[in-house]
Amino acid sequence: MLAKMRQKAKDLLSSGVVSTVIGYGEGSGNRVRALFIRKPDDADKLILDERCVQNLAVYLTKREVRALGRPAVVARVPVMRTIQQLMFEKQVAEGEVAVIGISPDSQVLDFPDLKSMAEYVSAIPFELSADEKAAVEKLEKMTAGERWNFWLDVLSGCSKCYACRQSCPLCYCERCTVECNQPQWVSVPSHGLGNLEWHIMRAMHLAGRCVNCGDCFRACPLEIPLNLLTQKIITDIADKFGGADEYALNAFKPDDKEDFIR
Amino acid sequence: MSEFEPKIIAFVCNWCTYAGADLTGTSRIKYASNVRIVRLPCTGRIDFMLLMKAFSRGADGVIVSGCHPNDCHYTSGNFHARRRWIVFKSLLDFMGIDVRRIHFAWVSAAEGAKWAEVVNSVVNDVRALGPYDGYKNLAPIAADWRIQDAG
Amino acid sequence: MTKIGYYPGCSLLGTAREYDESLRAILPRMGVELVDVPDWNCCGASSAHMLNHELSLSLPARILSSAENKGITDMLVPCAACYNRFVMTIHELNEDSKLRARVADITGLDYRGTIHPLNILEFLEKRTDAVKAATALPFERNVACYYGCLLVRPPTVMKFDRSEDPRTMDDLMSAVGANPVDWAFKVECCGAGLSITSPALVGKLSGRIIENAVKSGAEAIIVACPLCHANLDMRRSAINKAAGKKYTVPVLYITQAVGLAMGLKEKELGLHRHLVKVRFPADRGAAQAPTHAQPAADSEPAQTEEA
Amino acid sequence: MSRIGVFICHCGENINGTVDCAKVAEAASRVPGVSHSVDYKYMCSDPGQSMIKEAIKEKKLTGVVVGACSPRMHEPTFRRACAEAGLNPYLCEMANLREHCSWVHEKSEATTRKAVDLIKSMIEKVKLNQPLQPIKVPVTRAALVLGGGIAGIQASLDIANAGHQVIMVEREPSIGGHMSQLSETFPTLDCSQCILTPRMVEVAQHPNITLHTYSELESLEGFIGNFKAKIRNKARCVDEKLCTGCGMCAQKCPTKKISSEFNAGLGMRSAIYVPFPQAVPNKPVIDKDHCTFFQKGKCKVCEKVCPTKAIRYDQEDRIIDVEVGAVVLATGFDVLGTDFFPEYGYGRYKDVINGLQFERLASASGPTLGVIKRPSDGKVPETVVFVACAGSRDPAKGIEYCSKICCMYTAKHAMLYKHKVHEGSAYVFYMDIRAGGKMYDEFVRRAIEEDDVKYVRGRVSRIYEEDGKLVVKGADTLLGHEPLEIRADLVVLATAGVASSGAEELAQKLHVSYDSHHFFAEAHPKLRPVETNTAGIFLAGACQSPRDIPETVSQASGAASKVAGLFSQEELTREPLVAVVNRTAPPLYSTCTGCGLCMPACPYQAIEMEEIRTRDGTVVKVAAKVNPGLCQGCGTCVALCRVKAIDLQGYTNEQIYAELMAL
Amino acid sequence: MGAITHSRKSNSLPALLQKFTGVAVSRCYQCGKCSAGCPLAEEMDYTPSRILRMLQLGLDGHEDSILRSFSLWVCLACETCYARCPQEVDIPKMMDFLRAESVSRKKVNPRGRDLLKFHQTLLDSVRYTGRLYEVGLIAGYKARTLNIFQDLMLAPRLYLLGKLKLFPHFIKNRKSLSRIYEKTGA
Repeated sequence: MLAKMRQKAKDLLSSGVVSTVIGYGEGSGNRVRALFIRKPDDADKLILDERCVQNLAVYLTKREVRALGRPAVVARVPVMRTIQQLMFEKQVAEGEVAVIGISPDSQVLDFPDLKSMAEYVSAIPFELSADEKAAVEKLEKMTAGERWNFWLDVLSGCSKCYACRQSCPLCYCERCTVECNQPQWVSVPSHGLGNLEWHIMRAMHLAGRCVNCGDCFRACPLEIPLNLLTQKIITDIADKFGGADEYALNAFKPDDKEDFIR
Repeated sequence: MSEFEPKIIAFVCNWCTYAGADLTGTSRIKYASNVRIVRLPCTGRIDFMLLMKAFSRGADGVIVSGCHPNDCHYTSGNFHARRRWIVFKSLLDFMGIDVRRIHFAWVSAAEGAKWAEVVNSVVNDVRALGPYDGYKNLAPIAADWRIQDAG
Repeated sequence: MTKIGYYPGCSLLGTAREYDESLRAILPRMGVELVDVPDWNCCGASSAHMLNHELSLSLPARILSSAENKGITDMLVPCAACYNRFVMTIHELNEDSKLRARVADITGLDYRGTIHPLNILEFLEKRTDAVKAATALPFERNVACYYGCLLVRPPTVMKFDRSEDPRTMDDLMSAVGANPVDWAFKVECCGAGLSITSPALVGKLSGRIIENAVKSGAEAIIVACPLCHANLDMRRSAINKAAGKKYTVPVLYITQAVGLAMGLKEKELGLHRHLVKVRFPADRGAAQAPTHAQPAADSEPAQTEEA
Repeated sequence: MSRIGVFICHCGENINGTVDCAKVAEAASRVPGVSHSVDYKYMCSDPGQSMIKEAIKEKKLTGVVVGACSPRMHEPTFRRACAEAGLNPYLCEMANLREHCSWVHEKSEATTRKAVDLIKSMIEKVKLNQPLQPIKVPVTRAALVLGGGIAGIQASLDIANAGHQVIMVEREPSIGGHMSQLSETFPTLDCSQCILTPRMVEVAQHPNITLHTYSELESLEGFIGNFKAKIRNKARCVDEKLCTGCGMCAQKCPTKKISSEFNAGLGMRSAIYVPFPQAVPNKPVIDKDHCTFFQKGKCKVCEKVCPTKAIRYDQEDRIIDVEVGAVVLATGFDVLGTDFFPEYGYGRYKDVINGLQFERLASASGPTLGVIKRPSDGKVPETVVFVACAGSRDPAKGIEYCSKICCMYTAKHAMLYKHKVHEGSAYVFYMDIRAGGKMYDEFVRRAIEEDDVKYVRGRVSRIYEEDGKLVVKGADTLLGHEPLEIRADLVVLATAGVASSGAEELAQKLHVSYDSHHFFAEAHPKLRPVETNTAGIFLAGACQSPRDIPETVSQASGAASKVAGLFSQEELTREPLVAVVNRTAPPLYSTCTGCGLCMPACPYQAIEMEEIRTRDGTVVKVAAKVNPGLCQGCGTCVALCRVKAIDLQGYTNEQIYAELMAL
Repeated sequence: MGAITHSRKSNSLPALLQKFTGVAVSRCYQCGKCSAGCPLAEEMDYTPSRILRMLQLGLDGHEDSILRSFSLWVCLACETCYARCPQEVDIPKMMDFLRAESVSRKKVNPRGRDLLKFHQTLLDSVRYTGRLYEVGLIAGYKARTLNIFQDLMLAPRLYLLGKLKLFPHFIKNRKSLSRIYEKTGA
């Protein structure tokens, strides 16, 4: 379906519907990189294979990218979910972005508008894969002490390079709270405390928003499984609130479970 | 060194629990002096990071308390807070943070006795757990604070 | 066949034999089989309760523990007095962990709290459909359902039915075709424990109950407690002496009434063991509901003879 | 650099008895930024306040911390003192050394240490306090009165007579409330309807009062001075403009055996009905649950007989929007239901009735035209037993409180009975006689001395029927606690007054507090008895707790004068403790990302989106903005904002953080 | 006339009652509902609310009168009082306590001694056989109280009706019962 995708990109550019197509291209050393296609002829540089998993929606909120004019994005399901979430959060409006959708079985999807894309992607159940579930459960089964040591161990190498944040399409805030020093919400040094506070805050800020694209984990130079945290929250929200809310943390049910409150 | 006395920080809403704690006072019901209350307008105002900062400041236990469901002065602040706590508490537990040190309660303005009971039971529980060294040792700076407190 | 734990209690082996007999007679019709609590002892009755608090908990606790060890979860206790002791014991042990430890030390047995005692009314109510299905000869009589103290009080602990105006037995009797009368002494005290020591007093207390039942048009009084039965049946002469009347209204265990409705023989149900003959006015096929304002003027002569 | 003044109050021995106040003041003086620290016996006294004022002027203080009682007690006092000395009042904070420290802990070093901590923490907070200016909001000069009983009637008339608009909402088809059901009133025995109905008519005719009967409050939004209410006018199925109140419809209605609410179940009414002859408005409603046409699709007799063709079967509920500046809650009370007294056979025996039913029996307009007849067979009872405290003062039944009115109306009932049945016997079982009030005790004595009502001190244990009589088993605790039995013909239970049905839902709708019995809570039990916790909402009558007519009327007038006071100003000042979304220099303009996730969390819909424009009008950013008139300052949005773009004045992130870090 | 010479001594009856059973006599507001509903009030020398009043007031001689009263023995623990008490005073529990005190202080009412003996006989029977043996109970009780002829007429009839067994049933593990009796000091 590669050809169809390239043709679609070409059409979008040549018709002037978009000025940029954000897709995947060959990088150095068998790596895939994000490709910004500006001319129809360059569309043939686009590739699509199992290595193409980066969440390209991350570029949609960047000032520099916006300056290029209206973009189209090559979007697998997690990317489409991201765009849906960005729409909900008023960061992307209908008409601002075109989507070259890629279905789970790698078919190219045509969407007349973002609304139809949102409908399409909403129909696909949002849940963790069996492997992801197993990983969360494995940790849940440990004792609290074991979990503590586990996180102390995996976070010990974190140098707070913030690659996780940069790669995350939903971490679009222009001034991240971690940079706030009045008050200093997150301890600056990358010692145990600073790292823990950062990762707790990151996870909580993504609670109810994260689309589980996995880019944070892929971006981490130390391969810290920090997406376990967001995955845990995804299962919690589904289990405890039924997952029906658009954003679980600004909604409530009067009978939300409160067995832990005395 | 005498018996370990835990440091407990309580985040409470102004309308129910703070007033309830006032009633504890006017009723002259005694409770452990280990607790320090931080007054906020509503449980909805309680940022989850405040809880983390309490621990980093050397707290051994934290109480979060506000109005009973349906009694919120602002109608729904406590409902929002409760959702946040559900997610947050589970996340902390998942990270191995000792959630036995975080206590959530609804204490109304009429429940002066309950407030004393909550404080006493939290102080006893946390005293039994011992100092939260695991957290305090995360950063060298926390130890400095403790020295300052002792002096 | 459903198996269910069974604690008959001392009375059902003695003065209340017919209660045990009639229960065993009706059970097969409901597909229930009894599993006796092994080597059970007396619950201590009101005597332990009156004199020694720890003893009054330890005797039932021993029974509860041995039942639990046998794997019994639901335990049928037909005697209302024993049942009351069990529920009270469980309540106290659950409320107070120190007491629980103390009792465990006394009995040398661990009470886990997995057992659930059932009184006869609860037990039958759950099987109302089976009882209805097995009804062959509707018990078409005006009956006064007498609950006594022990099933319903104290309400905060017993948590059974409405403590002032219970309905369970009335509903069961309706299910087997009887007409339960609306009367005022459903939960009055019959004098229970004074049966042996102060028969005259019992005569007075139980007499009021019989009087109100008869005035309300009852042709039979239905009970669910051996103590109530003992007082209303065995003490009838004392009652009549105190009242200056000759009440002949029979007193039946609920199991006997249900058994009659199932078409069982009087002997199977132990009716011959009663002091007051179980006899009904023969001319009446179906029961007529007496109107409330006219307290059963028609049935009274049949039930009372001037002494 | 901050120049903070610290003032430690001894509160006599209340604080100083447990906390070493001098030591606290001394410890505070060593905190960087503190330039003045003293302790004094009574800070709230005039000399105490003067100390603060002088220190502010002399030491040029930039902030004040008062360590004293709860800020809920004296924060306004000290803030006012600061303002008088020229310091912005919001630069003053209190540390709660009394309720949260000295009163709840033993005298010890640890308690003093805690006091020091509390002071230090407030010092750090106050260093970051900003001067704030009160918010001004306009006032809509119209009042919403909920409830059309005597409380609502009095409040409405008073407000309307002061020249303001009143919108009165009553859920029943007529105004009048429980007072219209009463026969005669204590202690004067004047006829209730005779004194009430003129007031009802006055309400209906008053040019400043808009009456909505058979209506309920749907929702209330907004805040003091600026409420928006939705009122549901339930469909009467009668065109009120055309209807002349001739009564033909009710007369011809074939469904007549419906238990009458007005007669407390002792009389019957038709499916289309006016609750009672003096009803205001005198317009019928169709009770759809019992109307043959609505239930079976056939009948329409009323339509046929109506001379003005006013019947409208297809009428639908209408929702009306009104804007008001104040609300008076006057929703009254109910009497306890039959479920509570199985031992008295209430609900089981027809001749065991409640006090309200007795009122109807004794009322000349009642089902027996004022002749006392027992419901079961219509006989005049020879012996009547009145049982006081039926449900009241009975923690086991969940009601600990005294219903306050029963002692008086029971004496009245017994008296009325004896006046009507001279040869009859009246017994009153009571625990205490509570007859405080002008001419009240005299009234009770009259019942006992002149009308020979037998008062028996004791509670009734049980009532049962035997031989056509009600056997009342009681005891006389004045006579050696002997049990006694009275065979009565009629028993009247003085059932507890309980909160009106739906009171809890209404309170939640209005955001007012209520107690565990669902009675609405006053803002202060002594000093603010007619106000609620929610500014602009006032209380009148038995919705607050059971009370009699004189007390209800005075409270209603009190609430009305509060409303009139509020309406005497064109605008209100409000505390500036509201949320604010930051605005920063370009190119950021605000750290707010405009994600809008805070909006649904706001209970007051106070957050909106604002387009930030450059001077030439180009939109450079869309960011959240808080309407300070609507914001009540809960701060839920603040905790929700990931980027901390919203902050709450008076409880800013920086302040709370500093406070916490000093603990 | 009674005089008040002590108030709230820690060894006063009300204080002991509260300590061991949690029943606070101050809860009682003297409405008399317990006495009104008590089926045995007429037999009592002091009705329940009066006992509570005496405990509340604590005049000299009150405690002694209570402990020597017949009320303690005629009370059947039918729980009617407690079920209806508006202040939830657990009167039956109070009666249990007062009865035990009366026994331990050797102040049992002469008319109560019969009842005490009855209960003791019953408990003895349970102690040695494990179960209640009705013939033994009646015989033992009648022997203890010398009321040999009371109920003499009833027993043969009961026997004929198959209601009385001539021999007691012994449970197997009687040792476990001895242990219970020893440990509870019964």
